[in-house]
Amino acid sequence: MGLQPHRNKVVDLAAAIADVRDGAMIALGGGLSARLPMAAVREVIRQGRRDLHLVGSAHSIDVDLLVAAEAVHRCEESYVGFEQDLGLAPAYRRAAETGTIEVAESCCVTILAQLRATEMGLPFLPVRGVRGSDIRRLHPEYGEVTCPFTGEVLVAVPALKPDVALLHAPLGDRYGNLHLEQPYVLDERFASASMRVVATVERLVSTEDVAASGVTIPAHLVAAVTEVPFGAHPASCYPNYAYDREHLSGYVKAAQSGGEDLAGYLKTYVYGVADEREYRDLIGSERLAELGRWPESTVDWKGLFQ
Amino acid sequence: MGLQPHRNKVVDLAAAIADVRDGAMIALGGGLSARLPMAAVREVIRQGRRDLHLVGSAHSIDVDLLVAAEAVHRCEESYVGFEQDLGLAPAYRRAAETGTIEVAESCCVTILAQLRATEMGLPFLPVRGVRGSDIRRLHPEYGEVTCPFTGEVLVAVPALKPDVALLHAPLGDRYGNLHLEQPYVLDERFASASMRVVATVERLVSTEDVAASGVTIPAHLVAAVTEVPFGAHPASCYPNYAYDREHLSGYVKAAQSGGEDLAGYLKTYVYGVADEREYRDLIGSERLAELGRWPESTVDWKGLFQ
Amino acid sequence: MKFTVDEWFVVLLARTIRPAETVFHGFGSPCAQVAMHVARRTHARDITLIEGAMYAVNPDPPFIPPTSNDASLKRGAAYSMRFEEFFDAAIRGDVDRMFLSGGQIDGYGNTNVTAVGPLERPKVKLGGGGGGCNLAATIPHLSLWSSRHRSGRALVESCDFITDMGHRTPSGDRAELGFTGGGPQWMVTELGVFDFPDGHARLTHHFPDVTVEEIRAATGFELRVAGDLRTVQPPSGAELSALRAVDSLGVRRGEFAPKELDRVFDHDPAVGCAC
Amino acid sequence: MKFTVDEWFVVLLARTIRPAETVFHGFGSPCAQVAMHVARRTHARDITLIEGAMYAVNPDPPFIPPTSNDASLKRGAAYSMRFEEFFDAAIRGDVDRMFLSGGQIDGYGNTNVTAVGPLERPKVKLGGGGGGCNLAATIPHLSLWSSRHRSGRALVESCDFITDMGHRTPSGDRAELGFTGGGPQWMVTELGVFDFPDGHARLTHHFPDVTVEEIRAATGFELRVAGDLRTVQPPSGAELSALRAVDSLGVRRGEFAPKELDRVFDHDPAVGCAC
Repeated sequence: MGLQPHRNKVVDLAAAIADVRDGAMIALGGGLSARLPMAAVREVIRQGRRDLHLVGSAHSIDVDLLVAAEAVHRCEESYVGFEQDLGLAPAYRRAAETGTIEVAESCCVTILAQLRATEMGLPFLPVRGVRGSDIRRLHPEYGEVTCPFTGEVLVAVPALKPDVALLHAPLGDRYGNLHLEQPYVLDERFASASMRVVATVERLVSTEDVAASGVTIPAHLVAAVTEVPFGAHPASCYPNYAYDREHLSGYVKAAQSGGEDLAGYLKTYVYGVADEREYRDLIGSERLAELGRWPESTVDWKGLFQ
Repeated sequence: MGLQPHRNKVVDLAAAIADVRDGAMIALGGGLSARLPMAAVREVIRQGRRDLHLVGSAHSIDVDLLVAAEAVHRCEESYVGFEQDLGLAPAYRRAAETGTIEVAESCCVTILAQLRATEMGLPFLPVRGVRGSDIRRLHPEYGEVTCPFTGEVLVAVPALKPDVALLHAPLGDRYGNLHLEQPYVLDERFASASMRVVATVERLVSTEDVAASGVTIPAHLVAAVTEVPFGAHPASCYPNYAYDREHLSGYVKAAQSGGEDLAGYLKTYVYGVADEREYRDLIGSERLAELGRWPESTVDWKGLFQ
Repeated sequence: MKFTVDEWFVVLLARTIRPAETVFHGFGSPCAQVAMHVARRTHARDITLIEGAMYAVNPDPPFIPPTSNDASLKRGAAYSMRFEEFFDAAIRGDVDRMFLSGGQIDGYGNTNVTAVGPLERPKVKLGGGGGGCNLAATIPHLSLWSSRHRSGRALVESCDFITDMGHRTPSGDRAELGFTGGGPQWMVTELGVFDFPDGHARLTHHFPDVTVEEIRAATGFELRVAGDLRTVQPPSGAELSALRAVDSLGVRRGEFAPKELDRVFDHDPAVGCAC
Repeated sequence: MKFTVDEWFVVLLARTIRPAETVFHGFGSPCAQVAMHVARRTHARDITLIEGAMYAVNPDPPFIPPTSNDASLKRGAAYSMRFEEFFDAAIRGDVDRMFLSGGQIDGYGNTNVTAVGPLERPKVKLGGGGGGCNLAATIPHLSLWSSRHRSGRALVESCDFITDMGHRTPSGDRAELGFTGGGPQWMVTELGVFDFPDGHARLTHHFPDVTVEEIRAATGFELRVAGDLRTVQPPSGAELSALRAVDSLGVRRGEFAPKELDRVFDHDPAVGCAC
């Protein structure tokens, strides 16, 4: 693998994503409604990728949209859905129920252990739970290992090394130093364990500015970086903007209805826009500004969720 | 174990150290010349502790002084010494050569794996190296484990759970939130893996002030906190002060000569002072101020090392 | 003082928390999330509250948003754990209690959040278990809940898929599986409260507007009933006002069937209460 | 332009680094530390330099202090790795080269930094190996050095204790031990330079003021000599000025016996050099 040398890694989004191959194992940064790499996801779909193997923890529209676009072969996430608020992930659910994707549902802790194994240069790591859970039936690849000290039998899980990690950050420099706000979710682990990290950032700034905010993921782990304002939309990217609940709700309705409605969403927001500038124009500067107005007052902030 | 409840944990140094028992396994924070918990070490000696089992990575006067005071039974560090500059650790060396301490020399990576095992709730972790090194002869407790996927045989090391971790930080609040500067060394790992964390801090400040600098070790891992200015002296505690090379050099000479010279050092700087206020008076406010003058200019900074 | 079933339900969940505990809820669990904040503002002020999916420690959110990792949920917290920091703490036993629910829950407290129907071709693909299949093994105490007990589909004879392990699965009991955690301790539903003596759910309290027979009819597993079955203790004024302050958006209400939300109660002025 | 043996030595160490590599030195290793900064300022500007014990990435220290974790060593670095972050990277093979030395080094490149004499009652207890006993197993390339070759006690027939593994130990060779790293690639001493064809040290260059016979006399293991043995290439002006700028305190000099520091060389004006 090797660390990435210190050099300018700025490319445009299309070029950054061009390295993603059909069949690749993809780690998606962020989680649930926060810091999902949506611009990268849209570009992956636009470029027509197929048979992807997704790995991660708890995700929502990023995974559902990739499934809706028939880009996914195997889904190894711990959760896919829109929480209590907007409910089950429609495209994921449909694909799982009709058998058009392989559901290798996993557990946050197991995925973490598998990434850590790669990060720590080990072929496997033991985990404490899993035994007794049917999750194990979904993973015939798991093994067992006996502790040489206590005699306990623990489940052994193999190291997981994604081909590409797609991460989104509020700030980055041209060398790939990234600043993130909590929750970091698995982004740091993905960055160390993946073959290649492709980052989109809200703003490209100087190294000094990233360092002043704090480098969360260092340049030597990042292969390519590209500036995409609102690149997490409709997920949040704090401190810049909250998530777009209205947009998500519209997506979920279209995806539930499926067929032409879902195709319509994909056509409008993915295939029908040449790039992310057009995407932002489509969402509209007024709406985007609204999502960034959360720090003004608790009333404004709360208003975004009503 | 359980996390520490959120409450005022400020005690004085004597009370904080009173929980350290003879025979305890002690983790010392910081490393080499940085952020050694010297005030705590001096208090441990003053309270007459015996048979301690020290674990950690690369250390210097903290370990050497504890050995000189005959407080140590077993030393499981990856290095004890004063680097190229001041050379071997005299008391440690003498005790090892005469067999008055048990030398269980270890490796940074192995100690890290053993602490991580505790931190991750596992009875063991595999490590990649160690085979072929005589370090293994010093650790009959190590085992082996076969990877169920690759068939590789790896060394298995048991979880290590120190009774007490003694950490020193530039800033802390009364709940035990600590801010550290890099290098953190093993402090974060010690904090999670130890039964009890006792912290000394240069300055007790508000939670807001610690949070503004960044909480490195959270209150829920810390059992007791006490304010001790220059509590790392003669080690450094940046951003407050650089290490006191002159003092260290004096210590090394006394320890090399041993006998009355070493006893004299202990008498003067440890037994002969009732507390750390007296210790600071002994070192002198002028010298202490000098060590804090490093940010004024590169010339000043460099001057401390000439 | 009037209150609705969702409020009472959340208060009952809050009461499963003991002082000084470290408590955690998974994402997408507004009732548990609100319950933790209610406990922290009433009977258990010294808990260590870990906000699910944000991993913020003891935050004071200005409101509970409808998503579990919005930045509002770390407001007032001096520290947010890293992902691995939280899971490590939980696996090593440092997180005392977790709240868990499921599309299906059986009498041993096993929960299914993965799929209803046969695994190969499920009738309903649920969202998935997050970290539950390891956390359920190691966390000392689990508080389960279901807000859909009356549907008859939530509390089942046996789960179609066991995502998170209760006291006993077909593979064995907790000791046989090598689990270090204690398993489900309480289960709160919109009909009543269960404990788990001998590792099986037992009804200890019922809501005053629900009969045991109604509960039995809605329960897929054999209903065991405590000898001293009582009605659930009403919420105190302090609990209700804490709840209303914490959850001003009412996100907890989303967990209930609309009809349940019509259940309104009143403190009986003739009966002493802690309000 | 005149230069001393410590300067030439450090330049030779620097030249073992290849462009674009990720390189690391252990603590208490001023010659290796200075060499890395010299390489980064001359022939290998794109390396990822990890400062030992500080784990700062590509810092520009205003000077090299005599201790390895002074804050001066992270100046100019946008990022310092956590302890575990560095060691993880090294164990998984992402750190291309490490510098290693030892009180004893044998012909296979095994090093002893633990104890001279019998383990139970050592004649000299050395400081210890830091992270070497795992790092030596996994890092692709090791650059060894000894500044005490002439003493006759440093390069030995066999180490009294093997702390860090070279190409072969009594327990087996690297393949047999399951090591993923490539082992020692170069060894620089104050007398000459060795490579490791077939896993055993072989003298490829000697300093111009030292004969092969002197080297043989100082070497405890069988001295193998390359067919095309040459004198070491002189330092360039750029290398010397980089070195002098980096190490203005002269910490590198502490590694040498005082007498060695009297060895002064001059660029032969008749011979072309890269300066």
